[in-house]
Amino acid sequence: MSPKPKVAFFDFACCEGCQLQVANMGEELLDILGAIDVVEFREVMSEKWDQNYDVAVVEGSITDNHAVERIKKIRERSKVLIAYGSCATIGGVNGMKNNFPLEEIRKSVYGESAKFFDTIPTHAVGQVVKVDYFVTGCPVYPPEFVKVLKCALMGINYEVPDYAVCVECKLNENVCMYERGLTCLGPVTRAGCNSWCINNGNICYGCRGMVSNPNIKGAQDVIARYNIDMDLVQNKMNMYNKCRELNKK
Amino acid sequence: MKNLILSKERFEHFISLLAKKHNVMGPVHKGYDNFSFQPIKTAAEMTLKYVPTIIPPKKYFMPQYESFLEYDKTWGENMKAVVESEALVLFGVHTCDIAGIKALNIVFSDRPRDYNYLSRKKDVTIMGLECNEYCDEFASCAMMNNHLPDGGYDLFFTDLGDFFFVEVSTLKGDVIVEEIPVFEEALGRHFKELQGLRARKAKTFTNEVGIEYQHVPKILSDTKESLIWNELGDKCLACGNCTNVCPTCYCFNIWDEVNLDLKTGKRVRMWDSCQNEGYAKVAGGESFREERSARQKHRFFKKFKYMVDRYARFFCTGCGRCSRTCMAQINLKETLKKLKEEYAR
Amino acid sequence: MTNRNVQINVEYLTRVEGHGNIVVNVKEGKLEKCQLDIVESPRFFEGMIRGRSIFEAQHITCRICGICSCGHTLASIQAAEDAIGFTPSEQTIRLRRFLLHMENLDSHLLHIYLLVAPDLLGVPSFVPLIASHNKVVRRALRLKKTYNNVCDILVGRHIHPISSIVGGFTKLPRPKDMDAMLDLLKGSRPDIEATIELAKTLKFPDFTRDTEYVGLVSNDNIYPMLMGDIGTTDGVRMDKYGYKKITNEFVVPHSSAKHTRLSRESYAVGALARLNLNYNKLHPKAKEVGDALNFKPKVTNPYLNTVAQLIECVHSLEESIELMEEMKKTGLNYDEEITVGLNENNVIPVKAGSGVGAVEVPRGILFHHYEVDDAGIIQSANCIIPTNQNVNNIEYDMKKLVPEILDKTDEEITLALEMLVRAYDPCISCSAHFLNVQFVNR
Amino acid sequence: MKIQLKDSLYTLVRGKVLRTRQLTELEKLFEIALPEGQSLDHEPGQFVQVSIFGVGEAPISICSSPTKRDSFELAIRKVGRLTRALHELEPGDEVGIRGPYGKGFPVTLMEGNDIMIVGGGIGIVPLRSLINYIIDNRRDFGKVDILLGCKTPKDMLFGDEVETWQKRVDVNFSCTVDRADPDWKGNIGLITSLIPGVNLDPNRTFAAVVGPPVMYKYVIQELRKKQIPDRQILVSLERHMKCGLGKCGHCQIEHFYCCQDGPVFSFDQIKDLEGAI
Repeated sequence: MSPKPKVAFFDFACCEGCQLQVANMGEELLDILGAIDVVEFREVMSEKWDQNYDVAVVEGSITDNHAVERIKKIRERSKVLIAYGSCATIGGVNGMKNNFPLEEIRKSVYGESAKFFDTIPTHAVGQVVKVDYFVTGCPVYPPEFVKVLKCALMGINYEVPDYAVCVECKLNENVCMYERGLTCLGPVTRAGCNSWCINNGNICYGCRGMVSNPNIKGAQDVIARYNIDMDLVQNKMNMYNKCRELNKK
Repeated sequence: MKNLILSKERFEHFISLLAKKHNVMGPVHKGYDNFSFQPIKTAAEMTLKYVPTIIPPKKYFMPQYESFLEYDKTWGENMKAVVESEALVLFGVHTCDIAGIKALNIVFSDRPRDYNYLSRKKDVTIMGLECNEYCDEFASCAMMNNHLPDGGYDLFFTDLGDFFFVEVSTLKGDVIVEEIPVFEEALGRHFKELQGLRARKAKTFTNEVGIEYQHVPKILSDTKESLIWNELGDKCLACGNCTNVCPTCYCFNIWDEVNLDLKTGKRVRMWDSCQNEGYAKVAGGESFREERSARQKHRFFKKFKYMVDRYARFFCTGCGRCSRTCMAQINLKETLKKLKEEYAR
Repeated sequence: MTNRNVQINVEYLTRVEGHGNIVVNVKEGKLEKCQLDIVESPRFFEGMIRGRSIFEAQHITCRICGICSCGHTLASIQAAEDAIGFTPSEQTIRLRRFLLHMENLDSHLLHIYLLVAPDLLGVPSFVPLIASHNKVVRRALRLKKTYNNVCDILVGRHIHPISSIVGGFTKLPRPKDMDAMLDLLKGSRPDIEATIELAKTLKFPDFTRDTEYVGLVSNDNIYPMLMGDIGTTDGVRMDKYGYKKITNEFVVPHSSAKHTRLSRESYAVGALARLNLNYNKLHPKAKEVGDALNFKPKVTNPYLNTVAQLIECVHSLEESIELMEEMKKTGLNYDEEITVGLNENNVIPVKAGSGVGAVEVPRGILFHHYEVDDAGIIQSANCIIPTNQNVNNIEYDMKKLVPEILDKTDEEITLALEMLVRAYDPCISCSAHFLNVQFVNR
Repeated sequence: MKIQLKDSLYTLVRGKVLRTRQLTELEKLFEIALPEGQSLDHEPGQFVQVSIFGVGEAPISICSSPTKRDSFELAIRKVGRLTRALHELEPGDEVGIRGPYGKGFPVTLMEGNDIMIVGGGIGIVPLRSLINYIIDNRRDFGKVDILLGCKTPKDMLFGDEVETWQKRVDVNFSCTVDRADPDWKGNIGLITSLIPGVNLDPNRTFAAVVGPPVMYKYVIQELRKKQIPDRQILVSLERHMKCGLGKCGHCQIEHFYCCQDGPVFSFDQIKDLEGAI
């Protein structure tokens, strides 16, 4: 029998909620642990590993120079790198920082002590090193995480669905937010979460990133019909998706 | 075939008894004029005057997600072709949705036959319910001639005030009316009231688009190059709502899901949509319908031409769901009207 | 022994939430340096939330922390509603109290089983326990899953709850949902009892240091979690708007978390502080368990925070069952379900104002403070996290502890310190975000 | 309730990889045998659905002649998730097979007639099955012309086999490349340039055309110039068939399902269809 793959979990700037999503899987977690050897997982383990990793699972955004160095080292030591959670895959809420000049936001939080705190514009992990698998979502949707982990272990690729949240939302027979007179980011956001937020009465905030080929003009028409200020929509879109602007450069 | 009546006073009793013996699904109000077929136990949970449900009853015939093959690396004895099926009674299915089920029956009974669909179909009892009034401005059931019962159900209910007129259409239906003895024989005056309703309906259910549906295939072929398709493409968000809610859309995708042991797994299929980005992509990455306009056009042609050429049956039931659900306001009736105008020119 | 040198440098403390280092330097028996460095990258939540709608505050600030996301949610909502002058309904308050209990159960159990138990059983993590104590591990995962499932039903998910927002809930549980939640809660009783039995067998280090304990206090008979004034074991009491006088935040260079102090050099918050302040208001069953575990407030051994958490678990479980049973009996008013969207401000009227939320979350008292303009746009925000309030206290604990255990090996000292920090159940990624710096030199 | 079905359209047969051969950097040839010497019994131009456990399934054209009965061959280009995994397989490994599916080349109809084969790039894969079938039954067919084209000489699949066709006296063979290398002695230019030079009797000629989507339009134009009737121009179309059973909708071209009604169509069947070519 071949040895179990060595898997390590790492976190950068994030809330660590995605790691907890994994810990929250209950006894199913033991099935996962039967398939892999977790060699590092700082939040719940004290064990350390000094060799290479078969799979590195990375949560969080890259927000300072120290993190850039650290993620590069992790990448060098890992055969496969999975970015999980919106912070890692698209920058997530940490990207909102990029709405402000760096100096200004540093001073606003730490005042005179700002000099102690190094910071760079928020980057998604994939904007710093090569990422093999993406599990988006804030937090990650556990069934998708398991699916991606299995793909990684089998060495086959996983593609994040490139159709709108609406597809899944409709299958769940939710009353459309637009029908309720509300605007929702579902039509331009990638599915894969089983329309989690809308199932629970809230709108989609776009945490899974945008579909690859959104009909921008069509979406603007729809939004205009509901008398919604474009700035408001842009602002909402930037809650999770601000970092995509770094791709354009 | 026989005809019965069910007095309104006994209706609640009928549903309760039915629900004791069977898994009953009926139309349930979800708020904001939205309805959905859901499991019910009592008549009170249902809303019988409803506009078409968000998802049509096709969900009981071809589940959104279904595993159909369980297998492992050995490809040998451990391979099992499976179907998951539950005996169900669907109560309150409108004639448009019955037409949708009939369309799906044709696709899945066409050789090679799809046993997963067919074994599930065998398990479903359909109790239709007539629309006495017109539902809303999106429907075009009169144009498609689907506003009157025309088979495809086991029992058919028509609300005639203080009683339901009940048409028993199949043996399966007959077994149910025998096992739940709440029905009475239909008499002459009952038939008369039914005829009265149908006469009234003839006045309100009139062709909504002003095109004989038999002419639509020709209109479409002649407006293939029309700019109207580009207009639809500009509006369309490619969210796939129109196909997911369509009672005759049946496209699906297939993939494998491995269990955590990485040794056993299953093959599953799930609804897919010709509107989704990747639907018509081949391995090399080329997509045969890259433009959203081409995808919308494909949808219209599929409903009104391709399937007519193949099965001599229209795959639009006139339920109006696609227009009702479209946030970009792509409207089937309006589009047909525009195409007709262009065709006439 | 007294002349020995000790150099401890724990980089990336494990089994805590977030990144922290311990640095201890003893030279010839004299403690020269004893620090808990918080090295989490700052995320600037209070800075980046400026200019956003008050209705987005909860959605964003609950993402400060994955573990106490429901706690942030509730503190944020309280501050936001306070700022715009919205009074939640009785039903909403009950459901929020219920949610806070779920947060408490989930978080405490994670801490007790996955973070602390390995120390007490002498292993580096729960992974070896899968083989040696399989039943215990399964019970831990099962318990966590149970309370997560309750959260799934109530608010969509435990991490970053979906339906709990300013104004109330976007989706209210139906009768069958309430039954399902009750079944889950009642079904977890045997596992909680087994946890108590396990706790009786565990031995905690013997160490005490008297400090000031801070938490919510109230005049009614409810064990204060969601609402109340701020009170301390040194006798301070004030309303929640005075929170800045309590916390006295100051920045120290070795830490991206701000430190706090009140009547003495430091103070502590958390389960231990709450029990020291409000032990008599616990559910009778929780008090029974407290007695059985020989817990007699005022308790000044920080390691016993873990025991305090377990007692609170019993309280949260029993009180949440009672709350849900009452709600099931009276039924819920589904008209209170609210809808949100981008055009949110039409639903609930807004006005300019300033609001504070003070909520007891698993690790202690959490403050959120917002100022909004008349369009409901956030002008400034401030969040003071329990772990921040504890960091200073932890350092003073370490300063007292190290000289007491200098006769032990470096490894033993390191472990004792790590265990001490873990006992506080620090939530470091939380504590690394602050705003509104008031540089305090005393 | 879960019921086990006795017959399902989706059941797989075990196929054993006997041999593999790297054809080019991207293409690899697999020789596969079914259990107990069972024959696949296909028509030239048909395809099979090939599965790898956990990775999925994809339609692949059969490139060996049905006259070869104890095993069949697939030439697979590494482009997608499944084909990448297939390339990792070694002799002795097993794959799942279902099929053969679809309508292949109507060989009985073509018998007694002249045959013109036009293959571009990877189009040679399904055509190889037809060519070898014709060669193995050479007396049943009239004059045979084979025209092949590809980007550069090294992209030519089945080079050694092509050489044997070239050497046959009962086959007229010509070949062209877009870009030559110094050793290349043949034609340079598009495949369409080869057609005018072929001497043929249009009424008794069947043309079989397979190549990349862009090729069809221009080749067919040339064939029609030669007066070959549309119903005698045969093409094979590529679509992503998911089920292979005319159900899933992915390969639909107007009222046809490419997987059941094709992949081989006569040009008169599809010339007016939206997006067919």
